[in-house]
Amino acid sequence: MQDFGEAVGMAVSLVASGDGDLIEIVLLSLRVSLTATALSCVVGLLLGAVLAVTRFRGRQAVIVAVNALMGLPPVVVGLLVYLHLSRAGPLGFLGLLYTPTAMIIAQTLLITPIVTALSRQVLEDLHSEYAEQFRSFCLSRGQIVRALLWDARYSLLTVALAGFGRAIAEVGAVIIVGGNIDHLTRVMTTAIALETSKGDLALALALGLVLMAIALAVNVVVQGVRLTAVRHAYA
Amino acid sequence: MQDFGEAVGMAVSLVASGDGDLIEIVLLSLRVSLTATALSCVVGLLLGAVLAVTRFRGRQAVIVAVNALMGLPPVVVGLLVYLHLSRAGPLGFLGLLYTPTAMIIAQTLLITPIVTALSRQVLEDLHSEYAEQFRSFCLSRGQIVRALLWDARYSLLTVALAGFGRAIAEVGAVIIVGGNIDHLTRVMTTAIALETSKGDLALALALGLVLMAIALAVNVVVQGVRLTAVRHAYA
Amino acid sequence: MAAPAAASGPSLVPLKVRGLGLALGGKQLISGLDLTIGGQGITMVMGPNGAGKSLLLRLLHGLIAPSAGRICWGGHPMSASVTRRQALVFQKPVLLRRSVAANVDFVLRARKGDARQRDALLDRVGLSDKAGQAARLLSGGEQQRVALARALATGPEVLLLDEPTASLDPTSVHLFESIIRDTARQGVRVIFVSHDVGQARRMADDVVFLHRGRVVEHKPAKGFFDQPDTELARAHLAGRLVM
Amino acid sequence: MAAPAAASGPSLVPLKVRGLGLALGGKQLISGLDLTIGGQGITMVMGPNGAGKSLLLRLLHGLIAPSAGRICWGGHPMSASVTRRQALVFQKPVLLRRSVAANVDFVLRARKGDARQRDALLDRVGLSDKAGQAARLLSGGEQQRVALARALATGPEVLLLDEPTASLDPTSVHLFESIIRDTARQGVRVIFVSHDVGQARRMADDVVFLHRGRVVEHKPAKGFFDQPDTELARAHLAGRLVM
Amino acid sequence: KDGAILVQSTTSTANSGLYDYLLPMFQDKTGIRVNVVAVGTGQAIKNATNCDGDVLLVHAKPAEEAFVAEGGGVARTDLMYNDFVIVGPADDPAGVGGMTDVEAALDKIAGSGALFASRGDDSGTHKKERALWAEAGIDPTTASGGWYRETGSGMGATLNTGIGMGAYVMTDRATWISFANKQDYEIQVQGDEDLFNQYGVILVNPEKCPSVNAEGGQAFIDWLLSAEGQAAIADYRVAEQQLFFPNAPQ
Ligand SMILES: Nc1ncnc2c1ncn2[C@@H]1O[C@H](COP(=O)(O)OP(=O)(O)OP(=O)(O)O)[C@@H](O)[C@H]1O
Ligand SMILES: Nc1ncnc2c1ncn2[C@@H]1O[C@H](COP(=O)(O)OP(=O)(O)OP(=O)(O)O)[C@@H](O)[C@H]1O
Ligand SMILES: [Mg+2]
Ligand SMILES: [Mg+2]
Repeated sequence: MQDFGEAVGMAVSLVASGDGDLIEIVLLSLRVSLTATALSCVVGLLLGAVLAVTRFRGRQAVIVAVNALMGLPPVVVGLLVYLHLSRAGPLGFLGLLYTPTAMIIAQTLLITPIVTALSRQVLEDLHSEYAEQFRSFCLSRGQIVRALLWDARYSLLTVALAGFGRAIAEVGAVIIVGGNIDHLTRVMTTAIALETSKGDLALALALGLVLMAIALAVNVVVQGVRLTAVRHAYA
Repeated sequence: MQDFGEAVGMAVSLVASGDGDLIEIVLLSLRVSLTATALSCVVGLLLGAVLAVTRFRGRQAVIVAVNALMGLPPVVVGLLVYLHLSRAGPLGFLGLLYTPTAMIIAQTLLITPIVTALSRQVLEDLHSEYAEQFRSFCLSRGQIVRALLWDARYSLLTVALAGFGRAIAEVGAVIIVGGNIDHLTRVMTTAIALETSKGDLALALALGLVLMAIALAVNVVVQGVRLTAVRHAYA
Repeated sequence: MAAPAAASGPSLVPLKVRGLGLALGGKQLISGLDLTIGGQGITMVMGPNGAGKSLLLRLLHGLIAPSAGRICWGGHPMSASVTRRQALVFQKPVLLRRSVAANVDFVLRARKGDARQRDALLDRVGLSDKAGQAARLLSGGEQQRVALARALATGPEVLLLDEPTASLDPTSVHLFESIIRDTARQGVRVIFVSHDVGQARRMADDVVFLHRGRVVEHKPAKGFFDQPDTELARAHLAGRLVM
Repeated sequence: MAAPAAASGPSLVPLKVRGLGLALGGKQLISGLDLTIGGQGITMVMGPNGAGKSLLLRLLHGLIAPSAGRICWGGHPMSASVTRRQALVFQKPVLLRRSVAANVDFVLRARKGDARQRDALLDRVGLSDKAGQAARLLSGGEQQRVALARALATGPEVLLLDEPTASLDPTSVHLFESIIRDTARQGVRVIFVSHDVGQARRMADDVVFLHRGRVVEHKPAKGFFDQPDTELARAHLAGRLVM
Repeated sequence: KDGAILVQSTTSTANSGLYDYLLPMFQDKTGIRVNVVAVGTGQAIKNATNCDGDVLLVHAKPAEEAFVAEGGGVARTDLMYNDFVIVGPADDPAGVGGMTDVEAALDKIAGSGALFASRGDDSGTHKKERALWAEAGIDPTTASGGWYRETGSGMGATLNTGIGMGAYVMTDRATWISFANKQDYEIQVQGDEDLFNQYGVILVNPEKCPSVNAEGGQAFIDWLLSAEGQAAIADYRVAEQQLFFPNAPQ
């Protein structure tokens, strides 16, 4: 357990030192995970909203499938992306393997089902209140989706944060498609995995604390935006 | 990409063969992740409900912290549990390291923040409708929490499924505290990681498909229960 | 105010309802309901709580599908395009989580109405000074005003009103009644659910009396109030209808 | 029915409100409101939409804290234990996502009431045959019945009613009025918001007339209706109060 | 990024810090950037088979030769070696401390009931360990889950696990020396010729994989095998100990 005290001290001095390598890794982590979160919000919120408002045969099956896909293992996603992007794979000519783009693709695939499933639930709950009024207004499906997304935006922020949390904490997919290459595709989680395998548990933990600090910072910013917006908003 | 076709065939024959080792691994995965999900629901739903209904100084900070903890990296959780349970650690005398119990502990720690953060949001949305009526009834905090949990139970199922998804897909924490020991602590995700590191991508993918089938089965059961219950329930 | 979009095709009246039935949750809530509403004016729908008045409006507006029978508006079977030419003010207003103005704008935009109508509409229902306020924080009566303003914003040919003045103060009740009378005079067919016998006497051209999901009486107003055909209607008007 | 829990301490009346003010969202919604309500009976609160009637009931019930002034119930400052001895029927009923029976049971259990009262309560508000139905699928009037049943289930010493008969049919209005009169006769102090002048005349012992967050008049009923002191009240009763 | 080469490597070489020492020298000299993907031996070979890399640097001679034979690589060359050791807790429950006959030591561990943590991941190290058990005439897999614990993980993870449960672990010396979580562990068995650990280097076949940067890859291999590269390998030290011993054919 002395490792833990050591780790805290180390985390503080790591951050204080402003070490260039660490900054590079932190920025890449943020870039990859924020981009993946943004992309999966674009797709997932839309899909979630469409699932929430449409009724079609097999809808329950789709919902179950999306819920189940929240349990998609990162390693499996990593492998699937690897097989596509590998030189031997169908998209190998793009040369994307072992690049941040590949990591973004993998994380996007991983968290889109999470954003979809959770936003579907949130929007369906809201829609149960609005549905008849919307039908009375004869809104198109697009108008309904837009109205729901807008009126549920504060609750959906929590959904987006869940997606971001999964992305920033994830290691299994990015290490397969990114390769944890120093100065190229090393992110916080792969660096932590590396230090762990080197047996440097204190440094691994210190990096973990730094990662948590980053996640916290992102959440503080989001919450700040939310609170500022709510102050001008309508219950 | 031929690996993928190969993987599907392999997954089918793996399941069909009823291989004893596979069954052992599947059952352990289910046992660990379902137990962790159950435990984190007990804690997380309660915490989420309390956060949703109480107003105290620093509440916003706690909410931000819980949201940020959704980004807790599994490896970090694994390391923390490892440091506590290792022979040199404060709880080393319990001899829990490299047992399923250790894995349950790690996964519970990992997903409790997810269940807490998401259920907080769901319950807060519901509470915004009920709050004044409940205050008029002079309900105790416990009564409010119980009523909210009950009335939001169908939405909370999705939250629990998100927690389960994270648990069943997770590898970083269980491999550190469980050790991926054959016939002892090997679960689906650590087996997948192993086959991946062996370069047997087809087998790894096949195991991934089996894992997805299990997640799907759990979701089907849950959805079945939900639909049956809704049929007798009150909008 | 949006004038009725009379140009959008042949008239929606007369309304013909034949053998209408509705079963929900295993209960037969409406059965064998026949109704013909033609011409112009205001039809009052009255009847005890749970008679099926709100369900009938939902059916007439195409929000729920009947389990039996047919609804024809001016010869058109119920369809999305019929719904589009109507507006329904719900018994419980469902307001968006936005400002009062945004609630009206939302409808104007969705229906490609003239955005400049908003201020006139809010003024007409007496909400000019609340335009910027969160709609869901309004008082009960103010929320009903928003709901009426939104309904008028769609420029309907048929206006379905479900107890739209239940939470209004006496002055506003008069205001609403005159708005609705004006609207009817401009050719909009109004079907109006109310428990207020005085209001019904003031407003109705004809009255439909519903009981347990059936039309018990349908008469011109004068005849209904002065000489109801049935003991049920008589008891209802007198406030001594025993369930 | 739960008899008022008179044993639970000294009476909550008289109610004394002094200098009450409420500002929300940067707006002064209630200001300098003084009010004294003593003895027994039914006090009607009247006034135009947005006057602050519902906010006043919330303040008197302790659901929102005033930004100025004091509220004293029988000498007790506003507190949770005062709230507990009151019941408020909200203008918009908030029903749990449960059956009608479960909604009443919930309150009985929460307040340690006698579980056997449920059927009697439902019977009294005319909902016996709907006990098993999902409360939120009820008609508007039926939902108001549930809300009243729940309020009675708490056995209050003070009953605050916010337009509880707005969605009721004429027969049920009479039923509710007699229930409320009975309750008042048993010693429960009733404060009743209504827009229905006829109802106010039938029920009120005294009338509080609110306008823009101020008490403009507070008089015994007879005096108020026959000879209001202010032009505002006169205009309101006549339905020609211009905002 | 252009001109950079990608090396598929085992974790043991990467975790030892060898690349952090060698690569800057190489880049200074040639201007070629080297990116390293460190994975299990099997995964490294699989990745190279899929053309996802220019150079393969692992330690599993039979698998490497098969890879070349199947046309995946141009040629395999010995690069360097180190040796395996068996580490165990200081109290040495099996009493193997100081032994130099590895088969005898394994026999003793098996007989003592003390725990033994195996990588169980089919890596070069694992293959070596299995061969040693076979020579000792023991099939430990019958005790899998008992005293024989197959962690199915990389070297570092297996060390963490083994140390966590007080088990003996066979590891390459380089990983052990640079491993930070030793706790009370010590090398118990070393020095047997059978514990020899040979590393090889292979250029991925540009005929099979047109995307291969053959020029850069060959330059890297040539440098490693050159007198300068070999000297650099010999110079790399952790805790004042040499980790790898160059033995490229001159
Ligand atoms: N989805 C449903 N499932 C079961 N019963 C329903 C459903 N919707 C409505 N009901 C029942 O149908 C009956 C008619 O409801 P409706 O809302 O039309 O009454 P109403 O005439 O508008 O009454 P009110 O005057 O109280 O508004 C009620 O008794 C109600 O409980
Ligand atoms: N949280 C709030 N923020 C801003 N304004 C509010 C808030 N709550 C209420 N109001 C405003 O306060 C005024 C009084 O509201 P209240 O609900 O007390 O009216 P009321 O007298 O009950 O009217 P009604 O007869 O329509 O029910 C209204 O104009 C309303 O818009
Ligand atoms: Mg109705
Ligand atoms: Mg009100």
